[in-house]
Amino acid sequence: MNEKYAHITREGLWSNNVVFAQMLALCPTLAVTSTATNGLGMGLATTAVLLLSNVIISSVRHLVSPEVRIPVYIVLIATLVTLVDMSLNAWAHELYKVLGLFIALIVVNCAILGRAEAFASKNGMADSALDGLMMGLGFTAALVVIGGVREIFGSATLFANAHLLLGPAFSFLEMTIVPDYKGFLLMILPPGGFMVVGLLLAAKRVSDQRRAARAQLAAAEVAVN
Amino acid sequence: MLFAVVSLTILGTSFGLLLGVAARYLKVEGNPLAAEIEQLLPGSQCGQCGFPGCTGAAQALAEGSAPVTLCPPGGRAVVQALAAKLGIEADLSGVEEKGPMIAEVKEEICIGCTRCFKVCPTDAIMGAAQQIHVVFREACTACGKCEAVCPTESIKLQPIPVTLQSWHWHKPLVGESV
Amino acid sequence: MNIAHSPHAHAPVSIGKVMATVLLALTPATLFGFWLYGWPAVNLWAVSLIAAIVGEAFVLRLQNRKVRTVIMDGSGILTAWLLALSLPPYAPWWIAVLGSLFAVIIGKQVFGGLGQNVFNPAMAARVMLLISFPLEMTTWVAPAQAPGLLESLRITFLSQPIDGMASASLLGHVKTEFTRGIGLDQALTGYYAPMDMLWGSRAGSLGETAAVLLLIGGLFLIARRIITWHAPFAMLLGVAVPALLFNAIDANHYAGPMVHVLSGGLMLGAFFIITDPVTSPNTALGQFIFGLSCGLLTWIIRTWGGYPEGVAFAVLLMNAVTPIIDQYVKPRIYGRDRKGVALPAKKGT
Amino acid sequence: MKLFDLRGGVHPEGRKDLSVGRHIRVLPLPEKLFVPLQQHIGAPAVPVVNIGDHVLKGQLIATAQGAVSSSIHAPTSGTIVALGDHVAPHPSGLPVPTITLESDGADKWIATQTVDDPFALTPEDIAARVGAAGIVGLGGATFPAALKLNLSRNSGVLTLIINGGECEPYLTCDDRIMRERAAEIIEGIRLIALAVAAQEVLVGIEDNKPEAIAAMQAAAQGSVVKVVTMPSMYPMGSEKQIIQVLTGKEIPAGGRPADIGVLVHNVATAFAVQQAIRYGRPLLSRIVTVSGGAIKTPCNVETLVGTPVRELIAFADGYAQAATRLVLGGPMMGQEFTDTNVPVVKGTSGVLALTAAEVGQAEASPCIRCATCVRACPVGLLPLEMAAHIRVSDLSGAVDLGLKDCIACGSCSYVCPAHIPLVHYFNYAKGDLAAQERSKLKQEATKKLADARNERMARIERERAEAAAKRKAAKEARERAAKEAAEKAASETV
Amino acid sequence: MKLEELRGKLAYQGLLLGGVALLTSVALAFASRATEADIKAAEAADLKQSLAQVLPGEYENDLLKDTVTLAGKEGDVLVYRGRRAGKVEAVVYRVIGHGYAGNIVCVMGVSREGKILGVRVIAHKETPGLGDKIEPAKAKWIFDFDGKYLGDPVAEKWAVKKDGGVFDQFAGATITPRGVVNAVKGGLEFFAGNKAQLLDETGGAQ
Amino acid sequence: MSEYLLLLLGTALVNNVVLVKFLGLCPFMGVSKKMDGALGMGMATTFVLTLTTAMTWMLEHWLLMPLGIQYLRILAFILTIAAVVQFTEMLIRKFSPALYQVLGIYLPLITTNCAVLGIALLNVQEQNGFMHSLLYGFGSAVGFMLVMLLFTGLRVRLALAQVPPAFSGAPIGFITASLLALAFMGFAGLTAH
Ligand SMILES: Cc1cc2nc3c(=O)[nH]c(=O)nc-3n(C[C@H](O)[C@H](O)[C@H](O)COP(=O)(O)O)c2cc1C
Ligand SMILES: Cc1cc2nc3c(=O)[nH]c(=O)nc-3n(C[C@H](O)[C@H](O)[C@H](O)COP(=O)(O)O)c2cc1C
Ligand SMILES: Cc1cc2nc3c(=O)[nH]c(=O)nc-3n(C[C@H](O)[C@H](O)[C@H](O)COP(=O)(O)O)c2cc1C
Ligand SMILES: Cc1cc2nc3c(=O)[nH]c(=O)nc-3n(C[C@H](O)[C@H](O)[C@H](O)CO)c2cc1C
Ligand code: SF4
Ligand code: SF4
Ligand code: SF4
Ligand code: SF4
Ligand code: FES
Repeated sequence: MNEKYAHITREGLWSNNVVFAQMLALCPTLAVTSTATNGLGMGLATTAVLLLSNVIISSVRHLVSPEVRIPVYIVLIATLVTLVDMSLNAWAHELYKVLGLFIALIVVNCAILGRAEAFASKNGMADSALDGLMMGLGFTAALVVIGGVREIFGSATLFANAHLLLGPAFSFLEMTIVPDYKGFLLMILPPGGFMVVGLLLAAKRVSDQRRAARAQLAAAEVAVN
Repeated sequence: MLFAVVSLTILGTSFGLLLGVAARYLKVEGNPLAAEIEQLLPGSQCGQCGFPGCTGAAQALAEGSAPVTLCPPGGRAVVQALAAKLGIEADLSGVEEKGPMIAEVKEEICIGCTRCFKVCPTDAIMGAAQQIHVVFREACTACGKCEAVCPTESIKLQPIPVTLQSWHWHKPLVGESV
Repeated sequence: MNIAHSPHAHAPVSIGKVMATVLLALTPATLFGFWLYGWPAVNLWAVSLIAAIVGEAFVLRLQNRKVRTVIMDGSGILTAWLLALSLPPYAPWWIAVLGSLFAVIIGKQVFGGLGQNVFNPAMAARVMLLISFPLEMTTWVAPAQAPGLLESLRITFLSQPIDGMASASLLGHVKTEFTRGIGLDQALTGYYAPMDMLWGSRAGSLGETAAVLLLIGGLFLIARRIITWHAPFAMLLGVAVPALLFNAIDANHYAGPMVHVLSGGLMLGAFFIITDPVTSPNTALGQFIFGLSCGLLTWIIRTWGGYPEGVAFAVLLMNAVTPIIDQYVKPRIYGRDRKGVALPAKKGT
Repeated sequence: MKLFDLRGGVHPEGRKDLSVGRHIRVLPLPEKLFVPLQQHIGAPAVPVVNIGDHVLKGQLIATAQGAVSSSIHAPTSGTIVALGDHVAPHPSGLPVPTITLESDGADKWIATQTVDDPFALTPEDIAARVGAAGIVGLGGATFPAALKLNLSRNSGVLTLIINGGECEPYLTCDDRIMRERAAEIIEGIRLIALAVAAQEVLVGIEDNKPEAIAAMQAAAQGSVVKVVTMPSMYPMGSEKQIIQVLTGKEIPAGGRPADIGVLVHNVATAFAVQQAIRYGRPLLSRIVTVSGGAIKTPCNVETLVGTPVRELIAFADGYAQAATRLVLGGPMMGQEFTDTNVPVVKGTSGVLALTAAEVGQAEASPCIRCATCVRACPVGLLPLEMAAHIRVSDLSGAVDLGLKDCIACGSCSYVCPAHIPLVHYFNYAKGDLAAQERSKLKQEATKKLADARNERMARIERERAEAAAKRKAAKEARERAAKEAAEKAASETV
Repeated sequence: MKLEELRGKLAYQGLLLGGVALLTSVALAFASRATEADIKAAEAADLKQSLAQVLPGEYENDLLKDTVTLAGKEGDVLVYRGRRAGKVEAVVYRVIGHGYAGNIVCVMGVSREGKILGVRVIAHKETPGLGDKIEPAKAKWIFDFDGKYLGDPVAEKWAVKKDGGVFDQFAGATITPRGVVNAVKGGLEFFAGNKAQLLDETGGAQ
Repeated sequence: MSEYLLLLLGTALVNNVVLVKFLGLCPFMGVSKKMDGALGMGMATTFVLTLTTAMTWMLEHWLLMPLGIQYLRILAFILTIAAVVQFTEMLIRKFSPALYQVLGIYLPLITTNCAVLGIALLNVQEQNGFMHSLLYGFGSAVGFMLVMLLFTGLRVRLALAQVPPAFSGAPIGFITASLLALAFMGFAGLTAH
């Protein structure tokens, strides 16, 4: 059982990561990651929707007939998104202004419907919940990393404005790395977004390959001994 | 509040009905893909793919539950044809072209047991009980079934020798060497 | 046995020789730039080249590829050279370093190196610099104020301000004046002297000003069959024709063809940039279309766009179209019609 | 005469001056001749002699087999000492079936049939005699000449083109034969024209052979044969290209010259035809250019088919310096060989020993898409694209780009600044496609066999089932009958 | 009937989707009720905050409620008014300048004497690193306007230095500041032209 | 007229949906491997996007706004889009198998193409009129198709290139997209004058 949970966790966070492995949800991934803070906010909002939608869908999966499966899921997801949208608008207005349209667009985040189809409609509630959470956290991590890289190289800060967007509790995150940095605009502009994702993807691939090679080496050693 | 509930319910109900109707009346029958795929397979029904013959393999391919690299006798050509049909990119790295092979009988030790004769899916083996068997080059697909059943190991797969007719230029080796 | 395939003879050509010829063709305009802008220009050029070589060697080493052969083919050097020629001559050293590294690494090596890239590395780097550092990339100097060697080191390596030397490039100046509601007539006075433009005595990028020398270099390349006339000619046409047309309609708003052809990076672009074999189409007709579109886009961006100059953008945009041009513009195959259908078998003449 | 443009093409360094100045000399009779059974396009010939047989010069030793084939004659008189494998002039280096003939030194002709007025022969007769003489195209393709004559006669020929282009560098055998045997060639041409009822006869010669042009013009004086000077450019001599330049017409893709009413033959072929018709001499020898920077005395040699190449090299006084590469044919389309025992065959136009500088080989670097190859291709292909597709094993992509229209002339490889072995890619792809085609055919055949077997199995099964059912039915019937009979009997007894 | 059979029925599908829609819309309706007030408040706070930047100090009234709309050069202008002791002490409104890459939207606060209390750019498309020095977060330039009025400097000096005025331009970027200066100058002229209405002193014409 | 032209140009080039607005990236990265696919996806998207902008405009202005239930917007819009897409798919599949061959497999992907919902929502946000909305939708779709085709051409060429293993496939795809976005920045300000 534990192994299964570990597997779901590993899938969500790394090996089947929404952005770096499945290559889904690319729009928010690129659009809101000019800073790590934005990425974090977007990631958490998406995680909330992903978690809830997985739970709800896995609990109603037996009732739904195949013909209207997709519309029903979409309606459910849209409701959740609207809820998040309203809550952010009411209680995290600054963040809401920054993320803007992309909160509403969580509805069409292919990853959410994808998880609903691929996982929640086939698995039990607990598993689905964990899957939603891990996929969401994997997504959040990806956004934070992308945002962080863009922010560090773009303006030499990290989690700038976290207190404004996420609340004063998050101000500990804020960092200024180089005090009077000229700014490297490319990173903050659209081309920089694409480029950072491309470079990170390559980095992940190299790391996966290294790990596989090491595993192989280890296996070979075991075989020898 | 009331408006909201009523209008959205109506919207939902009508779309649901519409889709239900559509699904029922606009249904398209059958999956012709499996049949098309079967056309591409070698058809020797040898079972090396792990499916009960090419039909099973085609079914699995059409469902997407088998890789396009499943058929060893087909070699690269079949992999590419399948990949093109299914619109996917084939990873050819794992497909090793063994080079053409053929079964050959060592006449000295063939005891004419007819076991190979019975298993050959393409009737490539000639002979009768208690007689030495021979293999037709043109018909043998190198499936190896005969090799597996032969009690005296007298039937073996051998590479087909290269002739002037079958020789061709190898692929040029270019690029900086590491 | 390893039998060699025919042909057993080869024309006396190699990639290294091709690149060396282009470098040779660029030399007069480069030397002129050095003379015009003085030591800072030399510094910038040298820094660009060194950064490109070091950067390329580094990524090659990372991939365990042969460093020497690749560096010696000269393409990386040519890229850096062209980039240097398109930079403001007094730009600080880090602009050159960043640009060169971007060009050879992101523009070229991540695609697999020479011949594999789809965008012009030098222009990709130039655009990257322009949008990232607009201030440094639009600070021009008036020619003939060449500072001494020591001062040049201050300019290039300490990014010291260049008081009293700042000047606007022609296109930048015109754009600024337009936004103030000043017409072309007035804007051009004192800025546009045809003879100066021709010889290159004006504010601009390091190697773009000497129209005549660039033209000579280009013709030399055409004569040596490194490039063909199609793309350069078409590009000049693509700029000159709309310029002529609109100038005739409203002379106070639209500059004439001579102003356009002689200003900005057009000459350099037409003969040395859009002719980059790697990123341009591979048939004569394709190259003509490519050049014409580059010219048109350049004129459009200069005239209606937000940037004073558009050569680099036009080149990148058309680089993106190149695969499609290549797919649809192919030579007719012997014995087939344009669509690839076999010609009918018929006798008689 | 107005010439039409050749598309593409290249100007390789000619180097014809090496050998062109010397008269054709006849090679002394070799001791042993190795005559391969396949010296032509099509099926190999079948030997009609046995080991130990003594044969005369010109005697048939192997006969044509099947529709496309050509017969082979003894190049000299002597004894057949072996019927077996010998190294072949083929890039595979594989041994091929060869008749080995030990010369008796007498060089004694078999009785030949001379014809006093060859122009009185019928076209059919001429073609038959050409076929009997084992003449194949000497321009390189080695297609059986009689077949070409018959095909062309049947489809009607407007223009006969005689190919004196000799565009390959180094080679001067056609040049020399035109200078020295122009009259015979013109007669041969007229015979070919007669055999196919040609309306127009053009001899195309590149402008780098002024003496040959003069000699041919002089010989052609007063006949229908027109000698045309063409610009020197490679591959001017290729059939498709010479037709394009001389007539402005193009052979439809996948077609033959006959489709547009043209027949092309090489000048040496015309000479061979004349010899065969007038003197009844089969094709036993040909002129071979021995040249290259590594050869001491480059020259043209009249050589018997089957002569090992090493004798030719020795005849040209051997090597002046180390040869990096030995080539049969011209440098553009010829093939490398390493074993100097390979015999001269009907299609061998040259034996070259090239120095490293002449070969100019260098390691391939990546393609810079300079399109030099595109400009060089006489067919209008995109060599760089085809090679790129083949490199990633997308052969069908290369076919879509026109791989099958490539004439393998090598112009593209020659000019490529990146030294990419483009033609090598193309020939690999063509070979691989042919192999795929073969295996597909085999697959189809085996599919039929498998189906047949399955059907048979099913039938046997069915028959067995039917038989079982029948047996059962019969048994039941029997039982029923018995029962009925018993009942009847019972009732009767009641 | 079993669920399996039911699921195949047409009506079931329609009703299912309808039912889900019904449930969710109920949920949303409640959620909307719950958040409506907070959203309004957040938006109002947002606006207030931006007004406060150009209207330092305390005003007795709710600025958002005391507005007047007047015709300006670029269409209607919505003006918020701040009062002390019933008198309009300051007004805030929006002006638009033409920058390098498009419009620059500013808000400016003006005291009843016609002095600038503050100017802020709220939306622009200028080049980051070049034209964006008009944002207070990037440079102090925008504060140069504080306390200025028509007369200090004199009308012809209301321009960037390059054009003979008193305001700094940025190195390599003249167009942006020129646009802002022109807009602010226009705003002051608007104030001068509509002073009576703005200050609510049109003799009780309300 | 020229205003509409500028609008089209602006939405297709200057503020390109994919490269500037960051909408519709998943199909942009996923589908653009073959020219036919890109064309099919582009056409299908153009069809759906134009149709749904019209429908959502009507929904917003004739239902949600009058009834004051704008908070149901996301729900209503996405439902409409999903239904339109699925219905179109079934219809094409039934009545024009040939067209289905070309467009069919891409249609389901469009529901989750955020460009469709994104444009509909942007139209509301920017309070565009009907004609304006329609052009906005159409122009965006054209822009989508344009960059999709360009990008596909580039990727087809990259498939033949010797890209280092660490970068082959998706990473080089992103870097190419990055340079394409860089090129598109040249259009900035084109409609401002
Ligand atoms: C090949 C080349 C391409 C260039 N492309 C651009 C461009 O796209 N945008 C730009 O603003 N400047 C570009 N520049 C720089 C301009 O040409 C030039 O320096 C300046 O903008 C106008 O200078 P001028 O007034 O002296 O003509 C380029 C320079 C070169 C050499
Ligand atoms: C690239 C290429 C070059 C050729 N060059 C010559 C040549 O120079 N002279 C020649 O007679 N045939 C040449 N040929 C062969 C001709 O295409 C053609 O086969 C020949 O002229 C027909 O005459 P034949 O049947 O008498 O050999 C060449 C073929 C190719 C593909
Ligand atoms: C990429 C780029 C971005 C620019 N952005 C701005 C800008 O945001 N604001 C501005 O006023 N000028 C901008 N400019 C224009 C020039 O820098 C400026 O108009 C011109 O050089 C005149 O300024 P000067 O009179 O200070 O030299 C930009 C130019 C370029 C090439
Ligand atoms: C005629 C010619 C023009 C070239 N122009 C450029 C150029 O504009 N930019 C560049 O980076 N490299 C240029 N190169 C060099 C080379 O092609 C370039 O580095 C490749 O794009 C890298 O793959 C040129 C080379 C030649 C032969
Ligand atoms: S391995 Fe290939 S040939 Fe054999 S049964 Fe499977 S699919 Fe058919
Ligand atoms: S390997 Fe054996 S069983 Fe298989 S086809 Fe050949 S002969 Fe028949
Ligand atoms: S000649 Fe060579 S380098 Fe040039 S395009 Fe052709 S293959 Fe590429
Ligand atoms: S070898 Fe083929 S592709 Fe190359 S030039 Fe000759 S015909 Fe063209
Ligand atoms: S997130 Fe926008 S299309 Fe997938």
